[in-house]
Amino acid sequence: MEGILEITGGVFMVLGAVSLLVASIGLYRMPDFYNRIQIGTKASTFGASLSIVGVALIFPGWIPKLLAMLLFILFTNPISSHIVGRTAYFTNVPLSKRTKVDRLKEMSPGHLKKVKTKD
Amino acid sequence: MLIVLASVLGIASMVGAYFAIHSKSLTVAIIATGVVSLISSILFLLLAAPDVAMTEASIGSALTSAIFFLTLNKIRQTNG
Amino acid sequence: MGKKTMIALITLALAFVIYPLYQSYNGSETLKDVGQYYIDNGVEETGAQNLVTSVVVTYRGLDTLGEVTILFLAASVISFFLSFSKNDRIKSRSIRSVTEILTTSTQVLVPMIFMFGVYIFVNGHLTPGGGFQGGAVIASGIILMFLSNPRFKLSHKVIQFVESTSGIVFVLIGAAGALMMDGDFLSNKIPGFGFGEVGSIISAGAIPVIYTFLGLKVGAELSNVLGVFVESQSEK
Amino acid sequence: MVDILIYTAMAISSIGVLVALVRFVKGPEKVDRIVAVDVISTIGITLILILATLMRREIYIDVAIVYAILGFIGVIVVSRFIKRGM
Repeated sequence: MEGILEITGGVFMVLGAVSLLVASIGLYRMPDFYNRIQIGTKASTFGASLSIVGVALIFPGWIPKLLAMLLFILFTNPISSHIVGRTAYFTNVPLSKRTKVDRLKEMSPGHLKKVKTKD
Repeated sequence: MLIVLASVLGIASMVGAYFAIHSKSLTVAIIATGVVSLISSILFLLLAAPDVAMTEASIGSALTSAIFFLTLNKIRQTNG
Repeated sequence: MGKKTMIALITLALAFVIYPLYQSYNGSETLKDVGQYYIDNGVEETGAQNLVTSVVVTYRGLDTLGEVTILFLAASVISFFLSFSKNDRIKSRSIRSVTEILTTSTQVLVPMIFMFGVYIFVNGHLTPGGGFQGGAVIASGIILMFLSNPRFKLSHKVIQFVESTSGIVFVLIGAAGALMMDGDFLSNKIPGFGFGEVGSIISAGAIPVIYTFLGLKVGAELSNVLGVFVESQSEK
Repeated sequence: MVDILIYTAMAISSIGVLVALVRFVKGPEKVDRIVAVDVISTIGITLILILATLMRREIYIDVAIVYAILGFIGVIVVSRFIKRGM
């Protein structure tokens, strides 16, 4: 009854929702803040983008607004995660104990206080 | 089906409101206010009131928390 | 322990009292007289596709004028009281480092935010937006400018000019409707502004014009509040 | 058929809100809570989009655009405050 385009759009929306759920589960299960922020930002941005693509397939007339929305999400999510990550590092939020490499400390050892690790 | 979404959002809103009232840190309280604002915006949309939802979105997403934090900062500076 | 138990008991009792009310509630299927009148005649009389806008701007325009007045009074009082602690701001607002990413992205995003705010209040008669929402979006753009550029200062002369001019124009348009077309105060029937076709951007008489000035006024007021707040902060 | 898929997406997304809320409740640091709020706001944008698709109203997307463009300002304000005051 419905076109193949609409079914594809629905499948895209479900995939986007699954990606958002993965973002939430990762936010819950990751060991320290820095891992949480990377999965939270990447997976949620990906999920929102997939959902927008799905809606665009279902209603092609909405594409201008959806394009603007996709642009805004792709612009703003990385900025906020960048700022939050920097804030966390400079307020000594502990890294995970399994952290192997800390490039920011290597690059500027004198300016930073020692960031503690925890398990 | 929509009532399930409304219930889930209502539970989330109640959790946020509890944190906004009972949290020891004022910063966490203001962040929780942001959660309540977002969820109430979705609930307004669910009740087919897009005008109210848009007002809530534009006021609650940035403006409220900015003014709260500016005030909090000023209070802390005044009290030393 | 005792206090919390009491609170839980009182809440339960309240739920017990309220539950029959919830059970017996059945929402009325028909509208009241006023709502029915708006739905029947709103589109023909105002030409606005969004009925809420026609109610807010035209039928209940006086309420909107009152809201704008309240906002203006609040902004004035905040400016008045915060100006006492503004004297040593030049040396006290220390310049702090801002990351390159935030600065660059602000230069891209702030024009977009302003444009989106203008879109919201110009399209007030078609989409669920309006002057207040658009003004709040513009003020959020001002916050972003404050955050990204520590040296940024609002020009108070420009703010005052925009705010007072748009307030005066708002009232003048309202008076023009009453005087020229002998309609009511703040009606949208004004010579020179046709109703156009319902659903197009140039329609609904004076509603887009009124909403434009309303958005500028609200945006200027909220930006002024933010600017005064930021200037009165003193660094430790 | 499409409606069933959209309802499924809605259900999965609302479970996502609850799981992210657990991190908000637990979060040992303030920044953890901020990230939880960020994720919740992205899921909320998607929920608004799903509601717009279900009710077939294009104008609902405007609300989602407002959140997409303004949601990060709140996060930046909070993190700036935590770092060293406003």
